[in-house]
Amino acid sequence: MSEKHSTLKLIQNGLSKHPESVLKAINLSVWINDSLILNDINLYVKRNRINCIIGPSGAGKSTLIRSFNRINDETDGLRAKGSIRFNGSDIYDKDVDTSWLRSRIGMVFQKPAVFPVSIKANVLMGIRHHRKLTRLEELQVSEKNLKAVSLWAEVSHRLDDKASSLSAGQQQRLCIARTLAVEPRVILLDEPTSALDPVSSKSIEDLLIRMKQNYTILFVTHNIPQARRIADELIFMCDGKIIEAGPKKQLFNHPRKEATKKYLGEDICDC
Amino acid sequence: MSRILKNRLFSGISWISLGICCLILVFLIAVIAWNGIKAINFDFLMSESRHFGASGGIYYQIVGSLLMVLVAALISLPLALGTAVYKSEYLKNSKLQMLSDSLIYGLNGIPSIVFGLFGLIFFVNILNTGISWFVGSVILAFMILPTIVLASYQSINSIPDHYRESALALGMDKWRVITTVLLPQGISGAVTGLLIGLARAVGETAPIMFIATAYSGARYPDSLLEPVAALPTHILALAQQATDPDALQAAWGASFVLICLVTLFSISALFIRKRTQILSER
Amino acid sequence: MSYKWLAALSCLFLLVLYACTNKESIHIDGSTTVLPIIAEVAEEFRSQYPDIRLIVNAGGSGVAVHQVGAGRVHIGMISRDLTEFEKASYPQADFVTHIIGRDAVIPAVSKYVYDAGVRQLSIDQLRAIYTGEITNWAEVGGPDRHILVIDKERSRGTRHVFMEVITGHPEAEAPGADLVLGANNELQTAIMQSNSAIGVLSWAWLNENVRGLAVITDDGEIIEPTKENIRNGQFPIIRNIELITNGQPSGIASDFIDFVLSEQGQKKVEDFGYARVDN
Amino acid sequence: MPALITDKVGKNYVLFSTLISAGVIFMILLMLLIYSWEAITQNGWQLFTTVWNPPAGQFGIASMLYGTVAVTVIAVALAVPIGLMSAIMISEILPGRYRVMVKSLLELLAGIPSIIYGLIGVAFFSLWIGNIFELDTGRTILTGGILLAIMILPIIITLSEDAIHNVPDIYREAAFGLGLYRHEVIFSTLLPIARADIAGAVLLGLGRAMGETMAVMLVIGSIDRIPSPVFNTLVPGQTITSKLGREITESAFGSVHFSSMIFMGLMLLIIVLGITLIAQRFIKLRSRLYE
Repeated sequence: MSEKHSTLKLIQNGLSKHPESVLKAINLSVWINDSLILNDINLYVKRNRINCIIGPSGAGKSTLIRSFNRINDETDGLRAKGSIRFNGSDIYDKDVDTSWLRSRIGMVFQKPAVFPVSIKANVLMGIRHHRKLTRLEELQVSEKNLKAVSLWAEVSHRLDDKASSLSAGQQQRLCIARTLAVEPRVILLDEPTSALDPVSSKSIEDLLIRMKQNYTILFVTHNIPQARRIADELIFMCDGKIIEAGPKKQLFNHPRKEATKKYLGEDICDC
Repeated sequence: MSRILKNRLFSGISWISLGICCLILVFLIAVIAWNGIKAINFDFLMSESRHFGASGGIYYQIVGSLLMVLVAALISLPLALGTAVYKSEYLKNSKLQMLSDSLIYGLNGIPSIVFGLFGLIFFVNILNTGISWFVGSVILAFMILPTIVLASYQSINSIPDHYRESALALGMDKWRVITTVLLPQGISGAVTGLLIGLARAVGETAPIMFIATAYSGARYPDSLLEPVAALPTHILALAQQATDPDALQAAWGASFVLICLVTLFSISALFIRKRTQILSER
Repeated sequence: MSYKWLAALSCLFLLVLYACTNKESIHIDGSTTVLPIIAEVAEEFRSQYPDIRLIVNAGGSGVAVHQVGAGRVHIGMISRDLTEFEKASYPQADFVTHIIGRDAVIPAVSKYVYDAGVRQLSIDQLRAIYTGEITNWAEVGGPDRHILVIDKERSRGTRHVFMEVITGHPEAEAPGADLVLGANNELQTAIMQSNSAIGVLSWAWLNENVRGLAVITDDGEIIEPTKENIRNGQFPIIRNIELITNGQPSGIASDFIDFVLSEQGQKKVEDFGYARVDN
Repeated sequence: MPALITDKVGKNYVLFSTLISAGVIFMILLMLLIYSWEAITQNGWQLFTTVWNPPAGQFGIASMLYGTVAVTVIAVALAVPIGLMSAIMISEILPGRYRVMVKSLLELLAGIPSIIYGLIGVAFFSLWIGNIFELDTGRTILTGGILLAIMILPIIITLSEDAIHNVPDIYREAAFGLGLYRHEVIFSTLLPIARADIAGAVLLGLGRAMGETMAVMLVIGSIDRIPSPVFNTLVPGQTITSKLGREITESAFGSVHFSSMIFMGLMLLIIVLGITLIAQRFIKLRSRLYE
């Protein structure tokens, strides 16, 4: 009962009050075993844009993005303060169903983690737990989502092969496909191309640019040229804090902070 | 909704399972400790058993058990070290490697009573040794061999190759390299394995009950070919008369002492492993 | 450094081993049935001759015969007759038996059954119970409970004697048995833990909770399992308690057997509820 | 050239130790084979009948085989669900700081010698079983099975916990990221990935249960009979190990009786060795599955 109620509330609030920002963090601080990882973060994620979090390693980018769908709940010794609002309601509310939340806010990780089952079963892994599918629907869902990640042409003739037989780039696109299959609103991507070769990276970048019409994308990278290529909004993080955030052009051309200029220009961070 | 219910059900079952395990553990430890401590006093530990073990103590049982496992250690340690060195340094054929793995795991998997049968046939009957503590030691040594071989093999094999190469480059021959570079590292692994093995051996009943232990009157053995008393077989004899409260009391006492010995060996193993880990990290 | 340490330890150990004074010692091995009395007499013997080592083991009759035959053990306690196979296996051995006492094989029941009125059974009733014709205590005047028939392991001498008396064949099957156990101790425990059991025990194992039954002979005579009846041979199920040696015993072995047969030893035999053999 | 000599001696020493270590297992197999030969030639297929009556020359081991299988099946059937759920609990639900503590406690449980399980079995379990089911005697096949289940629990828990815990976190996160509930994450992703190792753990537990002697011998009742109906485990029975433990020393060395018992030992050895080696294969697969 309560889950349904709160879900309804989330959607209603979201539609009425916050038209352009889907997801926002308010005064968010996170500790792991008493060491402060995120320090008072305030962040707006813009609808149907590629929001790109950038910063040196150890800046807390991953911890931040992992807070948005509460995948951090699994981390031992982690403690969070503040709130994250999805369509206006706090996702850290006690009666929020994390499973529902994660199906609305999908996530793709650094290393492609395909399950040791067939390609098709990988695509259906999430969705088939959320609702019953007929065999026909299974095929339709697989085709639709594999097409969305431009993988259909490569694998349509061998959907029942082991997913581990794909190349790393294909595996990562498969991971995106199975995230799409759950029909999320927001997709979080945590350095999805850092384990891939340049060609595969490029195809994923193209994919993201196409996807932003239908989805809100929050993207973490430490690769500055990549951010320059695909980002709409940039969020520069360093040492657990957001140093500067705004449209890409503004940050690259007229940064307000010296640290931002230095990092984006010379890849040196001295904050 | 039903997914949430399933998840709750699953959590519930998991908690119950772990709860059952903990209950069993607590029950076992409580029973042994509670009954055991009541039975134990200085006299019990230091005197000879009398009247089927129902009165008197378990001094010679402790002596016999320790004697057997310590000699077993002396027999198996050099064998195991040699095997581990050969496996790590000389055996390069991958087929033979696999065979040796299978043999070691196989030996480890042999049911303990089969060791007893082997001892009965080979030593007591064919070699006509009679019931002898030394035969018991040999059998226990065979039993703990795989544990020690694996532990020392792992620690020798984990030494990076550049140690071997730089030692060889200094003009040492292979055996020098083994004794000066590899064995000092391997021996800590071997001792850890040995202690784990001893923790198992000291509690084993089936391998020694036909071939090594005597019921009463066995004290310090005069020769290799005499029986001794031992804790596990003593507990067996007492367990068979479990309704005699005196015998049962003595059985709990002996069990408690046995568990203490097992724990002592295990904890020493843990301690040595910890210490060598620290050393090798330096 | 570790090797030196190890080597030193082994040397020390061997030294200790050989430094042990070589006392004269004799070894006795055999069945658990004969064990209690011999163990007890041995304790007494040891206290009188502290210089002599006397090791008593209960490795089983088969092991004992092998060891006596092969000369590894001086005295064997066996609870069954030697098999032809064993006699043939040790052609050089000359097995000599020594009767040291007489033991009554007494049907014993749980206290509950005894208190409920079962005090005696006839030979026929015993046979019927062990062959499975009688399965309820009510049929022999007891409570309405299933009879838990405890048989002994087939190789046990006690069983041979008992089966011989009730069925006429020492190796007879006991299709009525629910449980097979070995040593007297174990049988006693099982009878005590149950409240509807019957088994056969030597007198020494009867107590408050495990009660012996009187046996009604075929002549209709009721014979109580009392010490007197066992001693004077009245009790119908009796066997000899025997030791075996390889050839006529000599030295300490002979001393020990003499000690068992002496007044002091026989008194012990009697304490255990066995009948003495010296008169 | 003393250095050359020590090199030679050293090499011979390690070779010799290896040959001894490897030889033991063949020696044991050989001995058991030689001494069961008489039973095999004398009895032939009669060995697999149900009547064991040494004086009459009948040596059927079917009852013992039945008992061994029965106690093992009971032990595994009880220990695997409880053990696996506990392993999942320790690895996936319990906070990490308790994990080491719980696992060391379990290792303590694993270190208790089997004879002590036997003592506890005689002093408590057989009485409880007798009372609960209102039996004449609590020395039953079920009692043996329960005791064995407790004995193999630590093996199954520790090994399958390792297996589940060793599944890389990326799979957990990927599955959680798709909006799966914990039980769905565990059953549809973690367990399939850890399947081989869990199978190995179960097989090792099975092998251990099958070869265990002391605990079973004291509580099983030792009657050479297959119960009727066959699934009635609330009656006394006999396993290969308990039979050997009780009767081998009573038989005359070299007789058909002795030989038949050794044959049982050989059967047990071959079955348990087979299971152990298969289990080891499963466990070694792990490193190849990912990375």
